[in-house]
Amino acid sequence: MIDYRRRMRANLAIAVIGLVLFAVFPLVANSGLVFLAGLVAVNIVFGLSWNLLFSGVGLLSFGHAMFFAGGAYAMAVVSLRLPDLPFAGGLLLGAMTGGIIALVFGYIALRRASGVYFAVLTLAFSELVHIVITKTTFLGRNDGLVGIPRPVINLGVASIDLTSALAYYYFIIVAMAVVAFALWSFQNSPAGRLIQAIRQDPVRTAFLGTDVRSWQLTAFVLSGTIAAFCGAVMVPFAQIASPEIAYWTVSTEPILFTLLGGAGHFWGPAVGAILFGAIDYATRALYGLSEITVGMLLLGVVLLMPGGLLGFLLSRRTAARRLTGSGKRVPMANAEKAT
Amino acid sequence: MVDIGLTVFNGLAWGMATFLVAAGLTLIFGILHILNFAHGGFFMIGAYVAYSVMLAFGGTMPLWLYLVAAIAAGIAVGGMGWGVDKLILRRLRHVEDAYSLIATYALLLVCVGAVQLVWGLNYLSVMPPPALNSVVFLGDMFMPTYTIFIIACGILAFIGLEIFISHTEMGRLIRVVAADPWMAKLLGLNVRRIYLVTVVFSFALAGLAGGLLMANQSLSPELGGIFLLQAFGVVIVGGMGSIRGAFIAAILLGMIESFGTYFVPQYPGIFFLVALAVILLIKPEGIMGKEQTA
Amino acid sequence: MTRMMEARGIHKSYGPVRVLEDVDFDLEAGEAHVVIGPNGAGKTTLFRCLSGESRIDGGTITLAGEDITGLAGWQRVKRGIGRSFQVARIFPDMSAFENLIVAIETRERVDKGLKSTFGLVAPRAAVRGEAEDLVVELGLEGRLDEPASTLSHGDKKRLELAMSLALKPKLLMLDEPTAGMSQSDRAEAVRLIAQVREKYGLTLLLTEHDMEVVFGLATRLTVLHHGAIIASGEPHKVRADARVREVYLGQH
Amino acid sequence: QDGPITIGIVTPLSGPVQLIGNFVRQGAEIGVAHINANGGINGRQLALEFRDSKANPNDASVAARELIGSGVNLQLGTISSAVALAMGPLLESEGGVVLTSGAGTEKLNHENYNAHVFRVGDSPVSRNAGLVRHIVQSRPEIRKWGGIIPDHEYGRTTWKIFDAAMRKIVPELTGEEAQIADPILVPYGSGDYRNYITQAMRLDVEGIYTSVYGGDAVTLYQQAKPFGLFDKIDVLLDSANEFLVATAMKDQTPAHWSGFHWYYEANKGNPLSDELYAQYVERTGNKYPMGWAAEAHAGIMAYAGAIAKAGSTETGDVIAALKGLEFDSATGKRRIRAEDNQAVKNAELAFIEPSASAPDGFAVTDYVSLDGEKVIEPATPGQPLDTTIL
Amino acid sequence: MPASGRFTLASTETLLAVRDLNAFYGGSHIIRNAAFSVGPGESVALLGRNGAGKTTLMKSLLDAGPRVEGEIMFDGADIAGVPTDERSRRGLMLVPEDRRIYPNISVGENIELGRHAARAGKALSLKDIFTLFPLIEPLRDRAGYQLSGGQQQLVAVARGLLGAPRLLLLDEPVEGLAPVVVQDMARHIERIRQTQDLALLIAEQNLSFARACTDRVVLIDTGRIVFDGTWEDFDADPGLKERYLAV
Ligand SMILES: Nc1ncnc2c1ncn2[C@@H]1O[C@H](COP(=O)(O)OP(=O)(O)OP(=O)(O)O)[C@@H](O)[C@H]1O
Ligand SMILES: Nc1ncnc2c1ncn2[C@@H]1O[C@H](COP(=O)(O)OP(=O)(O)OP(=O)(O)O)[C@@H](O)[C@H]1O
Ligand SMILES: CC(C)C[C@H](N)C(=O)O
Ligand SMILES: [Mg+2]
Ligand SMILES: [Mg+2]
Repeated sequence: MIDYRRRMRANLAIAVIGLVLFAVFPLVANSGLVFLAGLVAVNIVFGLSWNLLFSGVGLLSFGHAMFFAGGAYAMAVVSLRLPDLPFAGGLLLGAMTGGIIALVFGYIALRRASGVYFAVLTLAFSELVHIVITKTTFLGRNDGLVGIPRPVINLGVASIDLTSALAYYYFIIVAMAVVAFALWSFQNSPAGRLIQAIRQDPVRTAFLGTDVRSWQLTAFVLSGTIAAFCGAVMVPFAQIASPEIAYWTVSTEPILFTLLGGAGHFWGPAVGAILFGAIDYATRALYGLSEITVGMLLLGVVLLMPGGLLGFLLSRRTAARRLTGSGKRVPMANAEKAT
Repeated sequence: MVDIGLTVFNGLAWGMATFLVAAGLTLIFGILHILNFAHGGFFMIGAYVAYSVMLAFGGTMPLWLYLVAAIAAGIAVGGMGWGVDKLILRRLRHVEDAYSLIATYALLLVCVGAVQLVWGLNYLSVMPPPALNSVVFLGDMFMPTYTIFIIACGILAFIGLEIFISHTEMGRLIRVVAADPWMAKLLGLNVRRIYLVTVVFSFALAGLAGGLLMANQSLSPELGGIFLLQAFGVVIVGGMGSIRGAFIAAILLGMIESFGTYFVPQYPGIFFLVALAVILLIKPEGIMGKEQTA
Repeated sequence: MTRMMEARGIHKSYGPVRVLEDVDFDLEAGEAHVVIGPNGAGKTTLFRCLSGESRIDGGTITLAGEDITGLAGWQRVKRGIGRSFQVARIFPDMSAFENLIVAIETRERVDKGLKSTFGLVAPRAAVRGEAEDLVVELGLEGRLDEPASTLSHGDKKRLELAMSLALKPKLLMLDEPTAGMSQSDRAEAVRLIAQVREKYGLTLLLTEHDMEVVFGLATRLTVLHHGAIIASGEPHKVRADARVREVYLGQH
Repeated sequence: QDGPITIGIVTPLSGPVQLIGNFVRQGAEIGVAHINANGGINGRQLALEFRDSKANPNDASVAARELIGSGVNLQLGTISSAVALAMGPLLESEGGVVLTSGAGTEKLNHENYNAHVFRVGDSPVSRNAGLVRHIVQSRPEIRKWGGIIPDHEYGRTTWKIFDAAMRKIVPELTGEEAQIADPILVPYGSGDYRNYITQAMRLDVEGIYTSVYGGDAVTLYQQAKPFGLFDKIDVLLDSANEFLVATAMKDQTPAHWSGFHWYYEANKGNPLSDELYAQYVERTGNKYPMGWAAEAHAGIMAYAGAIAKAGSTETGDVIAALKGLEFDSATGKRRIRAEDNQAVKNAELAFIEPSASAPDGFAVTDYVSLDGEKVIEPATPGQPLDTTIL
Repeated sequence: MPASGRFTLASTETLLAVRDLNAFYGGSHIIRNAAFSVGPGESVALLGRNGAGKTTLMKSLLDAGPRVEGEIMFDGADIAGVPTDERSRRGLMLVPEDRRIYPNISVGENIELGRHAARAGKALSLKDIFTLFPLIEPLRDRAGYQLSGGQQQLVAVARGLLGAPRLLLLDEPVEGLAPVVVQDMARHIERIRQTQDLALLIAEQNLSFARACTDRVVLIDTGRIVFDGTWEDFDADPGLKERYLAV
């Protein structure tokens, strides 16, 4: 039988080890690399937030960029125009922006759509957000908002100065480790199991007495909030918010992280984000060849390790259920959805 | 009046150009259930191949040569589809759909890289053949003949595909395999071959579209991405794998986009997206969702 | 007897196909009501309409006096309806044990609200204990930790039944609960269903094609044919009905 | 310290303007080869480190930070306005310098002036007001103008200057008012400009100004041609495409004036220009190098001059040395104004026409080089551009 | 009793002969060293409790799911390595337990699909099918998704028959069917056996039905074949039923 305690300790250990590795990184790497590592840390949680939807509740979002950008722009605007607001307030506002975007669009999209239609709807919403950003003078139109300051956190008795890139880096990795572990705990709590159940069979879940749609919406909002939090945390680090972070190619990033690392494992997106960061760094000077190299690498990973890196390393049990008779049953007389 | 006419005309042009790209995409989507990102890449390769064929004939181009070049591109890209199926898609049949999606995205990157290596970075431009390089006037309305040609190609492609899918044995088998490949195998159908035929056909359509549209816009390694989102939109709004749906969706979205730009030019592209969302909300399974596969 | 459920004038069509036409159907508290009828008669459809999986095109449904016509399936479950499906529905990638945990936790949330939803990572001991009891009760020991998708047909049905029981429903609706079971398993299943009915004081609504099961359980029998009720009453009386023998029972 | 001095090139190496980034790359490499062949700077060789900016501020700033973090504080290669504007605050906080190789926003040396960012190419005012002045002089009869403008910083800058310059210069030279229609704003990266072209067809104008660039420009020109847009108007002004459109469209190219960073024919006889041209053709086989190559080349020359002058590669020293620096380039002597980090350089314009006899189907049939000192606006760092002074 | 004791090497009399058959789902070993045979025109019942491996064994014969090792001789040829569709076309047809009717084409079209597995000139006509299964005729133009479970089962069997297979594998053909239909089905199968040159392997839980349609019994338990013999032999040993079919 499953030993839940051991599981919890093991995953807490993973979060802590990850934190420690990121923490010692500045000792061995130059500040340029440390900067990239900070972005990778943000990407890890960004990927995890996406996978909360994908492997969690079974929704394929192709619009996560809108949350990330929502959080980032909220933070950027707050930092530039309301310099007196405490930093935590900015983070909160940023995260909430993502939550609200998710609530509004999720409410509409989840009303009826599912599967790839849901994916394309989110893609469309995300492009909408992108266009709105590029047309809004307040948000810097196509050119973005630059020169975003890093905070000094005032705790009354003491203050924490995060204005240096290194200090802020440490803030990032701690924040990300905490969020990551919280997310793990959520996904392994009763609510997480419920969400998992919805992914596997929404009709069954409904007939256990669950309002499937509102739980899907809950997961969507949670995912959007966390993704936006990532954006909000990233902005003072990079000190810029530009519309590219709302472009659809950014939405493919958490997908890539997740699939590279392995969607079937909670930490898959984390592994993927690190791997992707490494690939990106290794190919940074391959001008003219970057597309073909990244493309080939990705293709190689997907073909050779269809369960992602973690899936490949951890289990050989990813049985191909698709074409076996007893796998996916073709739904027969249930053309109607659960009401 | 003239404005309205022109806006309709431009909307049709947008729609049919997009439909030409989306047709092959719909086919693969219907049977393999993946949105093939690489489709845009192969569309682009088709355009470049046609360009090279044309150059090989000296560059000045009568209409027939333009068509030959487009067909050659279709054949060449269809051949690439054969390779892609053998090397990549076939291996992805047992993995989750999302992985296939990423594989095709990776393939798109490879296409872009390959185009850069083979044809370089320079923007290329092809002018329509002389026979299509004029303007037709309908009263005050001016319609470039090349644009009329594109619209005609779109309509012909639709009719051809519709006949293929609904009225040929192969078309019916494709629909059956799309719905349940496992059972199809048990019923003695050579599922692999049907997949291969579909993939090759879909790629050939991409190549052909590239060839026909090579004079529609500049050629650059970015071309692959330009039509991709709108083609996705058309496929989805049309409904899972439905050619008829894609055709209607292309016209509908083309009109919406065109009138949108006419009335509110500041927000290009936004009407397409809003329309996409609204249509999917009213009909989540797409215009022809029910008809779908098998 | 008090009335558990009352359906009046139910109409249901799928597009042009009219499946249920003006069906009146009552369910008394505590009875074991079995609906039989030829394939395609509309039993599953009636099930769906009563459980809230399908919207009805006309008619009203009340549960213990409350009008539930407009309620969605999950809302009806909250009011005490549990059901199984003709093709067993379980969570394929979870272990059989987790399937039960999810069911029990869902019930707890319905009872106690969100506070049992968040927080704790591991299921509470009481939840686990309950799941273990159910496992034993339904004879599901053995393959508990493997993905439920690898269970055989019959075991999936058993698991689904266990999940429905975990909800502690007032009314349990089972669509062909023993289909796909071997004959001896069937006898066992009848015993089990009878036992839980006793234990939880359940009202049962079943469809079934196996006559041993039907007559082993039914306190009332209703026969559906072409979407209309052609006979209803005590089992032995219905059994004797010539029309029923002709369209359904054959030599049984 | 006698290892090579590394200069970081952050420029588009992929995506829609990769072609332009590629000119930057070639120009910088040729410049470095030139310096190194002549003994380097104070005995030290120059080396280059490339990063892809993807032509957007987000990726560019990541690359710039990463480079500075690994010790490469001297950078060049910015060609997009949005990127150039983002670089200022970043380099100021991280401690670096960037020389842009063609970013065309006027804010760079006015409203958003930042000491860490230099423009070694012509100022947008020099270029566009110069273009206007030249056209009004040569075609004084043309009054009615319209514009097709990309909807972003570069488009807005160019239109603002064009519009103001026309409204000022036309009355000045002809005594009559210019009639300028609202610009048609177009999106970028679109495969279909027909609706905008239809709008343009409706305008009652004699001349059209456009600052759409790259593949979009080719698509726009190509789709506009069958509509007869170019037959309808008398003059077509293009702010910056140089040979981009012409090499794509060949004999189908509509006749037009284009602004140039560097037109090699106009600089024949200048040894740096001749060398740059010869080297470029040798390396790529392409006979039409475009001005971004010369701007990157000039960036290298400027760094070489500044480092030699300062005797240091420290950010502060190099900035100080760049201010007021005079250096030689493929377009002749340039001077960087100390006040606003803007180079004073000639504005070059060329008239490109289809030509049946030319091997590539087009030819330059006219060109002018406007004296930089005369066409440049006064330095007003930190202030918005005052368009009344044009 | 050791199953192999009854095994006779493939001769002209055996249509299907299986030896040392092992089948796996991922890491789990489901079928272990199975050996049995089916003669031409013979009808064999495959019995076993839930999860015994009946379905897996049938899928193994067609290489349609589990990973398979071992020898399968069909119609005198070793078919290891022959793809599933080719096996179907050689006359080995499976009607799966979940029926798999195509939801969006008509019943008639569904049945017609069976023709792809027909050997040259051997297929039945739709008319033949309607004579065999009169219940289907009125459903002919309905879409697959409009059928009830029992109707689907009939259509699936009909579809399997259309191509006139040499060996028809029926996986629980009467599951969920009304008693009258079960009796009908038994009669149908009897009729089919008399009119068509065809052998049957029927996995069943319903003993009386199995008895009515078959000549011989193969008993399977946790992946092993534990009995292979006639119904008389089976009845002669009441322990078998007790041990292998009870809970
Ligand atoms: N796709 C699968 N992956 C892993 N294990 C499987 C899979 N399908 C079946 N099994 C396992 O293989 C064993 C045999 O199952 P099978 O379905 O063949 O039994 P069966 O005799 O047909 O049972 P039933 O009468 O219930 O249909 C069971 O233990 C089952 O759990
Ligand atoms: N989704 C659907 N769309 C259209 N028609 C349907 C649908 N589901 C069922 N039907 C039709 O409704 C009728 C009743 O089907 P239902 O499944 O309720 O029968 P049933 O009595 O449960 O039969 P069985 O005993 O075979 O399970 C059948 O004729 C069937 O064809
Ligand atoms: C390529 C150039 C025309 C880019 C332009 N100079 C800009 O500032 O964006
Ligand atoms: Mg039923
Ligand atoms: Mg079975």
